[in-house]
Amino acid sequence: MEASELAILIPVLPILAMPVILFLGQLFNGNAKWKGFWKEGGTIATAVMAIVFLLSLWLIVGHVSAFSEGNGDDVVTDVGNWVSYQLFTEHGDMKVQELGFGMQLDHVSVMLLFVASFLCLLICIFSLGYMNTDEVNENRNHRFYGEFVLFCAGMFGMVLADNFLWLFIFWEIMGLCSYLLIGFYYERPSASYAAKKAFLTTRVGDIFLFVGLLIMHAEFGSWDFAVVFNAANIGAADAGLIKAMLLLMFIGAVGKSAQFPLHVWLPDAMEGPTPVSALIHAATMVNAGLYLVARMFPFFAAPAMAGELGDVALLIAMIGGITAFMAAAIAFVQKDIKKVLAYSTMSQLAYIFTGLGAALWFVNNGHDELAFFAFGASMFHLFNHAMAKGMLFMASGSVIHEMHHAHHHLEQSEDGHDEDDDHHFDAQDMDNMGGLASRMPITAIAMAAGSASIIGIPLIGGFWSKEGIVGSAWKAVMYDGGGLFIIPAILVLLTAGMTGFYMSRMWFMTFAGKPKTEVAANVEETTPFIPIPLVTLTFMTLGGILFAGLNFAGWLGENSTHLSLSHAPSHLWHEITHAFLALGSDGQMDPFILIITWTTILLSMVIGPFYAMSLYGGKLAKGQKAHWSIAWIITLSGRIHSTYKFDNSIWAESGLSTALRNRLYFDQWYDSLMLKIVVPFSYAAAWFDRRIIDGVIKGIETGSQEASRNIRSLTTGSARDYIMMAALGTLALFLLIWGVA
Amino acid sequence: MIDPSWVAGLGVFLFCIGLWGAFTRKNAIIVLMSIELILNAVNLNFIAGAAQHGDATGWVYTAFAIAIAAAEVAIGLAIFLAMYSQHETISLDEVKLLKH
Amino acid sequence: MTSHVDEGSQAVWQQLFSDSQTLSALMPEFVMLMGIIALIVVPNLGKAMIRLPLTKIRIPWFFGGQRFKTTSDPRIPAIISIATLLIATILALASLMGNATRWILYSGESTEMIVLLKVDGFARVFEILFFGALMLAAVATVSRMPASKPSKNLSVKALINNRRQVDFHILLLMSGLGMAIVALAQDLFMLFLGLELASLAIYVLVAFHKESKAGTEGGVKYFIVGATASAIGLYGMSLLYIWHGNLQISSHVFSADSGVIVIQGLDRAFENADSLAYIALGMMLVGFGFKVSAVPFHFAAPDAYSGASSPIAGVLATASKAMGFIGLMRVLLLISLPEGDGSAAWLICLATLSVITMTWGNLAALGSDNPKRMLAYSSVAHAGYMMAALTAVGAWRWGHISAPEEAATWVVTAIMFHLVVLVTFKLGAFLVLALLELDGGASRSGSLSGLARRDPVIAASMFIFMMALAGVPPLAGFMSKFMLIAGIVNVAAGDAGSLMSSGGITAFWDLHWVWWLALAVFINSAISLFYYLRIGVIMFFEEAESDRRKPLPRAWFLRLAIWSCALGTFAFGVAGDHLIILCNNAAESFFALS
Amino acid sequence: MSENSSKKAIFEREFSIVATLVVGAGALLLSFPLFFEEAVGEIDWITIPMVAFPILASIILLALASQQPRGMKENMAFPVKAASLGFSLFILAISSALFFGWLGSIDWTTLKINEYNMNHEYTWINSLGISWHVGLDGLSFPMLWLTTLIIPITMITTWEENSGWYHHPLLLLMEGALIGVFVALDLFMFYVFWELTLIPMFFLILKWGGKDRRYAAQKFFLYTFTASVIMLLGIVTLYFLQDPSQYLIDRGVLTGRTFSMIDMTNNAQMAANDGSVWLGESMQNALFLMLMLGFLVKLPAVPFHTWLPDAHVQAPTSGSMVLAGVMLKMGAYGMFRLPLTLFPHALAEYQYLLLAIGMISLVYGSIVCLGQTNLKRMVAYSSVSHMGIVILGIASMQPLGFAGAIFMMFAHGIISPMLFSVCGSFKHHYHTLEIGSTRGLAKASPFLGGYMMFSWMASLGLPLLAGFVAEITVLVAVWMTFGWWVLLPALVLVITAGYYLWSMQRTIFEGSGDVVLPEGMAAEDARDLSPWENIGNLLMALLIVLFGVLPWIIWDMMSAYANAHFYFNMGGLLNLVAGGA
Repeated sequence: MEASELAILIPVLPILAMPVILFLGQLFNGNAKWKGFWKEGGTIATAVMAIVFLLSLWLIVGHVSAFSEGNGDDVVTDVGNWVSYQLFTEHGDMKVQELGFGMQLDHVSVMLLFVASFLCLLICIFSLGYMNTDEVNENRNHRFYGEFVLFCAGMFGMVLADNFLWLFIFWEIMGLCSYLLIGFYYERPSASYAAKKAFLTTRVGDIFLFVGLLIMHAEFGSWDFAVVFNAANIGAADAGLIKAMLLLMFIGAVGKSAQFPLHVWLPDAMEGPTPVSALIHAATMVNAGLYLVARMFPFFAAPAMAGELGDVALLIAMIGGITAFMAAAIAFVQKDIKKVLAYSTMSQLAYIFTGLGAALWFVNNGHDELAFFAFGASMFHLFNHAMAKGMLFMASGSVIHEMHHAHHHLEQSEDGHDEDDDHHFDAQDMDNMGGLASRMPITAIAMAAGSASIIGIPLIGGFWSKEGIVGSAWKAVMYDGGGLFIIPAILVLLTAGMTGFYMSRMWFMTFAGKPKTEVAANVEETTPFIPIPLVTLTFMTLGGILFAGLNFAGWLGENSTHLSLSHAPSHLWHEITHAFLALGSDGQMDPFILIITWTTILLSMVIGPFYAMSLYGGKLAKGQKAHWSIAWIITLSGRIHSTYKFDNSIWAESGLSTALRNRLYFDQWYDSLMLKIVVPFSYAAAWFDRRIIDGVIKGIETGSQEASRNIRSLTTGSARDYIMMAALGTLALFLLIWGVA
Repeated sequence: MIDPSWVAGLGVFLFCIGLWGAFTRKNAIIVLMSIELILNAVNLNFIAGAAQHGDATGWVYTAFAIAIAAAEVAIGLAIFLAMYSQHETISLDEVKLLKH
Repeated sequence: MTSHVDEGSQAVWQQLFSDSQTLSALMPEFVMLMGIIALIVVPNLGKAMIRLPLTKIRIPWFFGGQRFKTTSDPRIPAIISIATLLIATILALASLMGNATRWILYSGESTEMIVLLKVDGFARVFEILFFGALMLAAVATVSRMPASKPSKNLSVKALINNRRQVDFHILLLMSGLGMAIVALAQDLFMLFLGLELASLAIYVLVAFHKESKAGTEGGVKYFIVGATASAIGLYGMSLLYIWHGNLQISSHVFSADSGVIVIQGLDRAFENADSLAYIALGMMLVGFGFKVSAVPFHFAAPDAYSGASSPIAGVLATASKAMGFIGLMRVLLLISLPEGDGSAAWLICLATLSVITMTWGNLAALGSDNPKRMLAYSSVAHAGYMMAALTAVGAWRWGHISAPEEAATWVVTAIMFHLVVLVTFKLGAFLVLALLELDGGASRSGSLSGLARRDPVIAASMFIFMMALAGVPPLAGFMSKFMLIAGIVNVAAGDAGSLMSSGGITAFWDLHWVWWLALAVFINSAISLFYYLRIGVIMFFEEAESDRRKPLPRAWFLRLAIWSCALGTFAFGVAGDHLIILCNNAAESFFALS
Repeated sequence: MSENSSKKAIFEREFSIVATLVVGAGALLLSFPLFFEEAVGEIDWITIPMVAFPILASIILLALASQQPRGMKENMAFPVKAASLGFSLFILAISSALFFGWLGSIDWTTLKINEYNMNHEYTWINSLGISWHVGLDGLSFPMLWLTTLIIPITMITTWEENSGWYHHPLLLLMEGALIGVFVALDLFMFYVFWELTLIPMFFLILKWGGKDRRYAAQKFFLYTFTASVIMLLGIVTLYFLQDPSQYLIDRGVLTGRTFSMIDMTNNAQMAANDGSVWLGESMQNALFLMLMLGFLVKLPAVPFHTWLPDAHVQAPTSGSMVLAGVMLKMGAYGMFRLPLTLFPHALAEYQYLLLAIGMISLVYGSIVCLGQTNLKRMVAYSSVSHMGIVILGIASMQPLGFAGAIFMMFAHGIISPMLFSVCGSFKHHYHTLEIGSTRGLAKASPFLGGYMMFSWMASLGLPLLAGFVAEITVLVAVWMTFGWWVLLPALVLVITAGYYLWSMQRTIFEGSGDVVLPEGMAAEDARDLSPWENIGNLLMALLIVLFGVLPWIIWDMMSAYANAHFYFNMGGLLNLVAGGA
């Protein structure tokens, strides 16, 4: 049996699991066994995810090995017809069009499939620990798992779809699940609000994507990748409309990937349970926008469009640069550990957009090699970021969970505790943490590895890809006449340093120093299941170097290349020389890129962390010991903290800081747009409908009643009047007849 | 012989008086009389027509019309009487229970 | 209109009282006459004897004296009246099936003949309508004005009711006879005679409840205005007589023993009508307009309806109105339609009248709280609908279309159908009100409240009647309104249809403007739905008034009449085919001349 | 007491027997062709009992029940309901058998325009050329099936809510009338059933409606009646614009014309084939407008929509469900059946008018939704908005748009009953419809919350639920014809999401862990859906998913109809539209 024949099960199994979980959950709600062994559905979900992961692995291995053997090709499986119809074209004839569902496997989708299925499985395991041990979730975890598996189905479906319609369909399903899961604690007004906001904001993007797809259908008569990516078809299409289409689709991607200016939903989305944040809002769904933009590649590559679509590419890079910088800046001042990660996510996704923008720019201008490089780097960063960020979120979840438990514990031990206090304590506030490195060693290590990857500490996961992106952006400025590319290029460069600062800040505030609260001092890392994914992902993150060695980025960038284990050492060497010495493809050192590279490394590895250490670092409390792998960092930070004291109160109290705390007022603007304009307008419309349109109808009614009264008052009751009226009527009759005859 | 048009002219005159009387007078009896005047105008017309066309049917019509007028008066008076017994008036303006 | 001699027709010419054939032709009318006589005679049968002069021999004379118990039973008149009407209806139906047209002549002098009556399908259908409506009224009256078995301890009211039985039924039969004559008449004066016979009887019937203020008042008003209107109409006729020399409706040529006789009727004369003729025409319109209660001659109608007892009001709204329409059709369709190019002179005039009538009626009914007045106004509106259809015939663009008779015939068919089925639902509605009158009055809409709970079947019947009046399918009212509209549109479309065979093209504006009358009818029927629905809402929605929660009285005769009306309303709606064909044949005979 | 209960027992037994007999007899009669198809030969007439039997059964049930003495009527509610439900289920069985081809081996997708399955004709009122002419094609069959699906579901859902003994028979009557509308191929018959549907709905609203039900019922009846009489005038005019045929006159048809849609369509097509304009341009336009008015009001489209919110808000759940689910579709169905088929040139002429009406309905309707404070009113306006999509599909003059519009009719036909059923349950259990008067209901009534969420999501066009297919196909067609105008409908998708989510936020969500109930409601009164409501909602949800995931089940015949329609009627218009996109 071919793996591709079973591939359809990858999205279908979770979809089928959802009603099963929900139904059983509703049926056995409260049942002890259901809670125990079945984990309120968690077991089923995990099992399904495991099966799906194995299936995906099978598929991926098959794909990779087929390529390695040189007979690889993009696999397109046609699953079935959905709807068929006829189209009426301008030439006056009709053609039959079929919309079917099929699956396409190429390097990018295989990579994303791996990311998705792997993380889904891990996070599902994480949830077993995280969700089921919190009594807030009691008796409704089946809802969580049901929605969780549905989401996974959406992600798998989107990745596998062989046409844009199905991509869009699963895209929307993910949006729905995002909504449902953010609003998991629907009773919290903030969660309910955040869910709505997330859905609406992404939907604004979605409709643009939708319109883009309409244009695509009009231009190509199909949504199938095979048809749409055909260079001849692209050549036949109207360039202006293609441009519009790409722009519209990009807006959709902006919404989904929380880029400026549709980014406002992502920080609020942290209202959802932490596994949700990890899965949807860091590792998978937000990558959908990137995936979509990556899928646009053939349009830019088409000969007919050469040089036509530079604006679009530039815009993509620009949005990326702006978002990266902005999000990093906002992350400076966040106290909530998940919010920091959320902004970090935004910022890192923006990196990838910049990289993709550069790739598209290159390919549109005919520099295929540079394009493939940039593209590969972007996709690689996507991979790295997904792994790291998924782990970071889970780690933060671990922290929060244990904080919460500790708080709970303390509360129970204290008699006469004021219940209101419960609400004041924020388990996510980093000001309540500190010194956790010793109490939660696994989490601390995992978080350190993840942060390093995000920061781009050399040789660790994110480094490989980030360097490529920054380099590509600058290459676009330097070598390809992309004058305006200077803006995103500078922005991503600066952001590299800022990333170093805020990620370190988060880590130090949480794990270094002395416990800032009593709760933090009593935290224990005891919850089952949580460490499994953390450990796994730590290795995954640190293993970035392996992937780099496999020429993973190149593989992602160019569909014709293949992964080969045998060439790994030489590749690794190649990668290292390229990364650190800025060797071009011809083996020549590029001095400018070299400067950029080392600036980046300096900023992100040295300057950012240094400032963070000086401001937030500190030694652990006496008697507390951290694991050796991180102990030195804490010690270093304590040194720096005590040696270099920066007075940042000017910054902290400045207007800029206030603005950053208020997220640059975007939320306020959007809210006031809604509340001051749209809602009043709709009330006015409702009033108009009731008073004017329906008023006409009511007016007819009252008017006719009035007329009725008037007419009937002519029937005076006096027979004389009747006769007179009759006589007058006769006269009128005569006049009428006279007039005509 | 009088020209038939004079007769008809008298008829027009009577008709006008009758119609005028019918909607100006309040007393039901007088209204009834006015209606009789109209019917008399009709009779005159029939007579005039009969004379003009030399046609006997006009005379027959007249005879019938007189009979009808008589019946009408009889019925009218009977109804007025009934009205009087209930409303104690025969003024048409005072009988206005049914209106609108 | 044309009046040519149709040599090969089946028509039979008969002189009045010339032979037994006349008797057989006029059988229903004679039965009515016999009924009237019987109503006079039978209750008065008694032990009266006539003593032969100079002898002691007493011959039983039976008329007067101490009355026989059986014949003077107050319940007898109703039986006689119903039986008479039933027999007359059956005879009329039989005659209709025989389908021969007979002309009844009066021979003045040897050379001069007047066509008095024409026995044809048209007249017979109307007679069936009249007799049927009156029969329903008579049946209803059995309950509405119940006669009690004579006994010592009857209440005053019962005694009064007993004494009135004969009067009521005689008047009913007389009005029926008068209406029959109207249907048959071929001479305008004859028509008028019938009209007066019916009207005079009806005036009395309206004022029949002379112990009530409303009854007498309604009677007086109806009488005064009616008498004036018919006097004006008669005056118009007399003018016409002066103008033309006879009042024959159509022209005839026929052979008598003394040779060929030509009667120059008014239809021929109107080809070159002058203003005198038009004045006369207008005045006749007033006379008939009152009968059909067209605005502005309708004012007395609501008063009369609300004053009269409900069955009589129902007769006013159906039979009496139909009588007026016979007159209108005779005058407008047979006499004053032009033959050449162009439309009838009265076209605009009547169109205006019809639109005003229907709108006025509906608007007035809209705010009326008294169900009887409401029905009266709705009856005004219905007159407007039918007049609109009549008007359409006037638009008949002579010479422009190939088959004009069919269009005109169709309109007459529609009007006849409408008048016939009107008996079922309009009269039915009044009968429901009659039932409520037995239960303490029906002069406020509140009287109907909670009817659905008190008596679901009656409420359902009433709802059916209301929906039929509004023209909601699949009831008879819809069918009839539909046919009226079809008549109008048929005329308006003219020959547009036949152009289509060649893929022809017609501009919308080529439709004659009478098409807009159809729109007016429809808009009006939509308005009317409002007040008809309100009745339904009151019956089904509102709680019964506190003093009227008990079930309705068991007036079986009245209920029987209501049920048959409801059944008819439904049956003619879903299966009106035969009636349509009947009306169509009648309408053809209306135009048939020979 | 004991006497009463024994009376009741006797009565129930007797009544059950009678009801069983009625249903059984009907079932037997109807099952005869099902199982002995060969024995009875053609089953063309199958739709006739589908129309007649529900009507007759409901009349019999009403008559039987109404004649019971006072106090007994309430006891009959159960057997009457059961009989009604049984009957409607049986009708569903037949229509499903037709659909799956178990009956008569029917292929719905190969019909050409003006070809019908189950085509059967009886003479009815011969003198006017009226016949009882029935037939089904890819347009009417989905509607028929929808009707037979929705009515039993409505009965189930409102089993407990409306306890009256004549509630379910009225729904049965409704079913008969609605099926009559959809199967009629004779214009007169069509109109008769068209109006007949008003009467049961009028009573449903009047009897079981809200506070202002009296006003709403009358407004509903009057408004739609007014529009449809104008439509009737158009029909009559059309009738007389046909050639009188000697053949018909000889057969006793006095006017020589018929109301047969088949004949009219043939004539229209012959003219279109010749490249000429049937009846002439101005005539087509006038008739088109007249017919469209009737249908647009029924649909309803802005600005003729104001009867709908009133009717919906006041109507009981069952009334709303049938009204939104099936009755609104009558308008769209009529559009396809008459004006679009007969007057393609007028459609081309008024394409932009329809575009305007559709756009305004869609955009304006959704904005007004946002401003509503009453849940049901909001949902009612959302119906207006969604029906705008149907008009847009028509205005696009693309086969895809037509098919999408028809699918929208079907999809909205299964989604909106669920919306209203949820609203009805909301009202039933919480005695209010004010948005914002409650919070956190999902906690007290998880099923209510769940179904609300599901139906809201279905209505806002979530993929893999039925509404999405319709939206995407129609909008593709709109883009192809009107280009950037499509941004407006796309915008509406956001607004729609906005009002739905906002309303959920303010009813079933929030509350900070407590359930905020409407004023004056005790906490223990907050209940979840009853089993009946659960079953009904579940069935609808399953249908929505089924047709969202596997739209081709019903899409194929719709698409086939649209294609056939387009080939034929738009044949001469291709050049006209070609410049559009």
